[in-house]
Amino acid sequence: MRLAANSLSGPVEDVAGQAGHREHPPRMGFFTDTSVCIGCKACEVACKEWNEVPEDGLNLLGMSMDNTGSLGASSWRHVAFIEQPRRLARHDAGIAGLPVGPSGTEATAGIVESALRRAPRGGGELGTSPYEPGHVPAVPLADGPERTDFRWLMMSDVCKHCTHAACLDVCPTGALVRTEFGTVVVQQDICNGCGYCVSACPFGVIDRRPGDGRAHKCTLCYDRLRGGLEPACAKACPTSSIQYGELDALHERARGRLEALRASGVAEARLYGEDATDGVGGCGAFFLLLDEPAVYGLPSTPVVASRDLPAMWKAAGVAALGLLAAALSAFMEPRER
Amino acid sequence: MGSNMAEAHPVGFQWVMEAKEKGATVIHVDPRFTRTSALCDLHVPLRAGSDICFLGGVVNYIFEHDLVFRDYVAPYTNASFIVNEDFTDTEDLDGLFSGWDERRTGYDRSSWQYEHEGEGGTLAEPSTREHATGHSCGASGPRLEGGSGPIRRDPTLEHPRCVYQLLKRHFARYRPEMVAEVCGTPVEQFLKVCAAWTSASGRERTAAVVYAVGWTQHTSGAQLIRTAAIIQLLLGNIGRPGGGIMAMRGHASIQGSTDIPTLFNLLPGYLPMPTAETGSDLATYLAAVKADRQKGFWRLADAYMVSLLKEYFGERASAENDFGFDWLPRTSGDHGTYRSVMDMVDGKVSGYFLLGQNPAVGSAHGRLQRLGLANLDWLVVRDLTMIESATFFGDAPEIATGEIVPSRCKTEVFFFPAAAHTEKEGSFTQTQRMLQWRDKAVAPKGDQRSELWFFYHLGRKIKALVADSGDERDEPLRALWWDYAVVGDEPQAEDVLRRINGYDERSGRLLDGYVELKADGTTSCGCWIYSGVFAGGINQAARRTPGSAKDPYALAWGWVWPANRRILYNRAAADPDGRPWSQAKACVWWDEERGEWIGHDVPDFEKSKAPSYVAPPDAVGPDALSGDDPFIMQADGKGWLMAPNGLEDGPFPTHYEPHESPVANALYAQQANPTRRVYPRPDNPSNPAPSEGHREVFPFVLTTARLTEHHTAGAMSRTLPYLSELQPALCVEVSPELARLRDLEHLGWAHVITSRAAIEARVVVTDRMAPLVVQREVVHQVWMPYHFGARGLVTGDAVNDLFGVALDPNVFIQETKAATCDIRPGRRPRGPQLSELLARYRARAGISSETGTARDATPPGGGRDGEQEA
Amino acid sequence: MSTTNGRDARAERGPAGASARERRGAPQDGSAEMAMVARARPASYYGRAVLKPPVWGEDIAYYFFLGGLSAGASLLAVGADQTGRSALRRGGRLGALGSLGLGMFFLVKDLGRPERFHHMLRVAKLTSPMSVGTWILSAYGAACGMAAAAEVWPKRLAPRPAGRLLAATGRPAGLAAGLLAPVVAAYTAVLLADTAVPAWNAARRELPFVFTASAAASAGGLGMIVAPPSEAAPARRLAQYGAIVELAASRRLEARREVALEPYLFGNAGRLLNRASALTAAGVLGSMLAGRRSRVAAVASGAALLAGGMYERLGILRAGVASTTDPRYVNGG
Amino acid sequence: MGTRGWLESWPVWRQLSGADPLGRGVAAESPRQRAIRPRTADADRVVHSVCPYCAVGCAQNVYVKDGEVIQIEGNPDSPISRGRLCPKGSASKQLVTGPQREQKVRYRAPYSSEWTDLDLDVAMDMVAERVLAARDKGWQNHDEHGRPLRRTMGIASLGGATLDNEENYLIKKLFTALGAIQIENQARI
Repeated sequence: MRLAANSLSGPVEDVAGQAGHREHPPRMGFFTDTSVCIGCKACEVACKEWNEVPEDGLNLLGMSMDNTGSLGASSWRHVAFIEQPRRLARHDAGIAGLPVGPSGTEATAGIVESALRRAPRGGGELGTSPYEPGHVPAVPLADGPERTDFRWLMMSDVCKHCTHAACLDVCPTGALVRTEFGTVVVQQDICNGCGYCVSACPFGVIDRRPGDGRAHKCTLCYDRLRGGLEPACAKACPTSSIQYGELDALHERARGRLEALRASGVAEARLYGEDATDGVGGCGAFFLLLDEPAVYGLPSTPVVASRDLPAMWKAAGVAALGLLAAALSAFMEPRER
Repeated sequence: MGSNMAEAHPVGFQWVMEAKEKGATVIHVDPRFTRTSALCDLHVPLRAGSDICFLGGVVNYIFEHDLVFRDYVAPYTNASFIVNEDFTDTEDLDGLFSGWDERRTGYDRSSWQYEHEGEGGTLAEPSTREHATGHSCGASGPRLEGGSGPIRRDPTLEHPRCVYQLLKRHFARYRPEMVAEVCGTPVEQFLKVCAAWTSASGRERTAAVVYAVGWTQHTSGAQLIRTAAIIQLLLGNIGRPGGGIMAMRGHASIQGSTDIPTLFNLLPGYLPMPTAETGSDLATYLAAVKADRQKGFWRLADAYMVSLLKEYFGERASAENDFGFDWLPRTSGDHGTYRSVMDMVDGKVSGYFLLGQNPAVGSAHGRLQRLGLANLDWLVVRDLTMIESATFFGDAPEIATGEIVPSRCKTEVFFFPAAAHTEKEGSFTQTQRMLQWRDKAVAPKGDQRSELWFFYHLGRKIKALVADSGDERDEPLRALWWDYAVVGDEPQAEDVLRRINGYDERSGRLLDGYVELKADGTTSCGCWIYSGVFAGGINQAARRTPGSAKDPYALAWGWVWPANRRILYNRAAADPDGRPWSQAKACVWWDEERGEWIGHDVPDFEKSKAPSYVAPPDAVGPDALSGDDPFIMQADGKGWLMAPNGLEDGPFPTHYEPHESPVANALYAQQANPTRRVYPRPDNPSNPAPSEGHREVFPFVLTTARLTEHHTAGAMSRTLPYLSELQPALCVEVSPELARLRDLEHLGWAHVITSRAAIEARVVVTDRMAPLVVQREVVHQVWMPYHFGARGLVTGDAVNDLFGVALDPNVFIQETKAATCDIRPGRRPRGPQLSELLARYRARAGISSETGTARDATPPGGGRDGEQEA
Repeated sequence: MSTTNGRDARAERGPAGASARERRGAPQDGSAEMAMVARARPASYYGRAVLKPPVWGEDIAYYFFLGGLSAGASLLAVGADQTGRSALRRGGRLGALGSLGLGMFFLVKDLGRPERFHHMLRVAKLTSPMSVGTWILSAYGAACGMAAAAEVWPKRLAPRPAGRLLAATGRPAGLAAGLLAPVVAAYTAVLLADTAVPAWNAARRELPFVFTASAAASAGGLGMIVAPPSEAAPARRLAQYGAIVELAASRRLEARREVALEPYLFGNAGRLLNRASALTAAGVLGSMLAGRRSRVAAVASGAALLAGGMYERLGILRAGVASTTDPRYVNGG
Repeated sequence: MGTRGWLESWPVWRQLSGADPLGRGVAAESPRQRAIRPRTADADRVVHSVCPYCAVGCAQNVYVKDGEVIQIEGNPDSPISRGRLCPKGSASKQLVTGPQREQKVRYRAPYSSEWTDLDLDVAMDMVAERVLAARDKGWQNHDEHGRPLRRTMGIASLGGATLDNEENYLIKKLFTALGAIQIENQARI
């Protein structure tokens, strides 16, 4: 058997082909344009209705209008809400001239953060299990300069369907597979809940569902795609913030959109996950962001750990030989009395 | 303005986003920065309830900068009409118009009328308060004797008594500085709105206004919308594509339930209910609906009414018996839902039906609602799920305070499970007047039934019970035509819709439209504006042909009343000569060769009436409409910058403070709308007006709105896990500044207090709320969503408990978008301690039942606006 | 994704470690949060974790420990077999199978769907250390089992065909187990390193050495317990080698001063690892000073080494989890 | 299944023999995965409907199988909604199929704290009788000036904004014939 080039990292021309699919459809994906997201969360609900994903907790999180918190085993779409005392290009928030004091965003975010510190798995179960922040110590509103501007960023996050998907690489049962559309899905009849994919994902997307025991994440509505339908979230999205289609076409559209936004003064606009040379070989679901990725809870420079797998095995080999040598030498000493 | 469209109507908002993409400037004027604001070009804050001042400021700006679209305004509006010399403006009477009657706390509108050519000047207009009041005009143009002319006009718009000059003078003091002082909107921000709005005017450009209940739920709600209409008329933005005023209505068929009303003051098609005064016979009634000498299609109201009576009473309606007119009940004044609830509390109402409605949560003054429910003989609740209005005997907050004791509450409650929208066929009328037919997907389960089933069979049973009673009062029930087609035991909605569309009684043919209706009893029609929905014998509402480049209005998708016209008054989309104002904004136009109006939309004008047509002076009704009278339902064919009739509170909109306001009216001595309806009763206290002192007790402005993730009173969202998890708790949004002032903690508890109630919520501190400077003082605003109640997956106090009952005088809608309140950290007290807390607040504020109900800012003891019940 | 300029970041922040200690170690009285908020926070989404903390519980740490122990024990058994140390051989073979069996129990128990354990054998995935490990373990387990069976086969049944077969295959099986053992001990390190978990991934060069060394130390400890001091010299030496390498590797992790490696030093994981180091050092010292004279001391030293090995794995597991709950370790700051 | 078939069903064999040596795609697929298709493909029929929440009037396609709603989503043909739905519209399958819906008539007797069941037809008869009684109790033939009123103040109704036009029509018609005038809906609120 021969392995194709860039099996573990780097750009891949034909992801489905690399997974053995022949005569497959073009690679399909999502382009999520956060600049037109209205934060309605239709994507979250449409996803749950179609995929019969269970409710994951009726808790007020205090993260602006976000009460989902993060992607998880029971939240395959997650709309992030970020309030910032900053300006968004030519957008005018109408703060100027009002009798305002310092912004409250730092203090409120601090309260949420300190509550998360107490949460199970450090808040990592948001999107998977209920979590009630309860009462947390108040953070006094800081003194500081008057706020002069405001913007409210919203972004519907989703599984990235990486070109080099760490979850897929590490899955020991073959439950995770690359489909003919180039997407990555969990075969629920196979997954035995080993949890390896959870630790492997550099985006914190996939998780194990308590009570069910298996790993769950966005399937990019594989079943719908098989029937020629578009994913439920993209179909519902009122403002076409979530766009579904052939990845190449989406890339082109995204670049056009980026140029238009930059031309209109949104200098911070950037694409995230579209670069085939990044640490995961580019994503099947990519985004147009209006701030740095970390602000949205995304990793700045995601890397598929398997990229370094050969080196790791090499180190392990050396260590193993070392162990063998140590054992040998332990017995090579002259026999004691 | 007055709409949080991205949150309340996300799918509709796609068109706004698309317009923005194409270069439109999108502005959101709202007390709070919302998800709508985040996507607009400009968010402009203002104090809740100060909108008329804001919009009046825009009117002023238009005049100051000479931005009136004269080519449109002069021919299409009543700008050039000369008004009676007895008319006196609020500028001269410090907030009142001429005709004020202190005793009736209402206006005599005779001085607001147009002057006519020739003898007599104005025509006398009967105007007692209960006659031809705003609430009985519905969406039609009100009656106007002499609308067909000849009205004195000054086409140069220079005459000091022409509407144009009166309007200009009326708003002359609504300068940007005044707007800043009243609304708290900084001058610079306000001017940005003016500049952007007025630039979208003229032949090439238009602007559209979107509003929702942020405008209607005020004691000056109708006038608020009129102010926007005035701006849009002045800018030439009515009747044109990309123009207009768009009401974003909140319920699947709330438009339909107004067209085919379940409203006390209306019959189908905006025909008024007969009143004690107009109800002596059909002729008297019709004379009150339409004037003899007026223009437009309302002149034919006799045909609409007789056809309705023919549908109601079938064979039993004949010319001999006035078509059964005498069988109709008569109203006398206010029978609105709030009046009825007070009557329930007072033991005057025996039985109450709640049909998909949850007033214990969704109506203002929840406590009053629940006390009303607890004092009935019986209550019928029909809903998908158990709601607070059915279970009040077990979970009302008044049980904790001891005000409702289950073992002493006599109300017998029947809960009937309802069929869902997938389980019955029928039509909804959406917010653009479009009827869309739904097919039945599955059968309902168990006892679940449609309202159609329920009322059809209830009617059948009642008719059977009275069939032989011999009692004269049962005659209308016996006469009632009730032979709708039934399959199994299921009445057929499509048959009902056919009867609504109407038949030619002689031939049995379904009518093609309302122009075929006759006043001689040869046609029947359940709702004249819906006539045509079965044109050609086809259910037009069930059409599903998508739009296309050739058919941008998708004219074969659904059916829009009237006559499938998508843009009302679209004659105004063409210039007086009948040419499109611009090619880009072409909608309908006059085709000289064919001699008819054509275009992308169905012309809202008589098809073959040329633009140059001048109606003969003695013509009436549609015949009196000239070629440049686009507003074919109006009694004078014109867009009304001034409303000489039809409104309770004045011919021009005027800024009055909300019923509860932290500040005095900076424009007039008159504090609040003098004609607003107030109900001074011990169980309906109001927070004091500034002139009454104690403003420190309720220093903040309270306003409410929807969240995307919930639906109104919550029965259709709080019960669903997928929606509940997205907004799981009642919260109160406050600015960092108010949080600091009141020691409120993010995610902590706070309680909000008015003279009616104290409710608790989790605090959300956010920059999206910001204080304003109003009249040199800082005013804080508090926002809450109103979806929560005692039941469901997620629960919370009912926000509407905070509000009292004070109503718009025209439409009797309550003011729940602006009130005053206090907010304190921590949870509210429970049980009797809660009652004590409220009593302490009322004592501190010196509140009696009369507080806040004074007509004007003069000390109490003068005129009262309290509804005087006999 | 691990921080490449961790040194700078840490230097700039000064007591960055202290703040980490506050967050996880100090009593939660709110003062830490206050201090934290006063500082300008690095960009994050409400301080929420970027990554999902591993779902693996302590069971997996037990498995890592027991797997390593089994591997080391197999090696000891081979040596003992070759050098005629029957007690050490017997203890090694039985210990190897026993610890492997117990380890497998914990491994299966930790699965979300334990009844689907066998799905691991559907595929053989080179990209998955767990899959590779599964196949190695299968072979290793078989060899271990045969070696142990030869050990426990009753003497009176030796003449039976099965007995003869076992007698013949016992040694080769043991040898095979011994040859596979180093991979068994090392693969779990790759398993951890091949994740997005900052602390594990950043330690990808060191972890295999920590794991194999710890396996050696633990197995040495086991040897000292199961074999009389007279036979246990190789076990003591193996333990000493292991302990030295393990401690050295741990120091090296510390010395690298990467932000992503902080969790090894502070908080709960830091405490566990300190305890592991102390126990390992004590065990080795005990074995050197008294291991050859006193059986009691040997058993005590062996137990200390075993405990040290277990705490080592627990600490590493916890450090990994801790590194996922703070966005700082992913996005820097 | 022969040996070859049996081997083919083992992903490891497919890894070794096929185009997916790393077992990340076709080799690892289960039979269920290969047969997957959207559940709407199995629908008996697709019914045209309209979202019951706000007044935008988004068109819905309701997928029905064996008499049950299995999916509701937007109808792309709609010139209003273009197939899109907001979170509420997207939740409408849960709205119509969820366990929160009541299926039985419930009755609370005066002074009781409990609900009891009631037969639908019995309940309808009871309501019909009560309507007539309340009507008589609140009947007003004339006002104080002797003008005819022909009405009852004993019955009130609230609701209609989420009901069909045809339903509202019957409601108004029946109540008007009964002389009941306090007939209101959400449009007033």
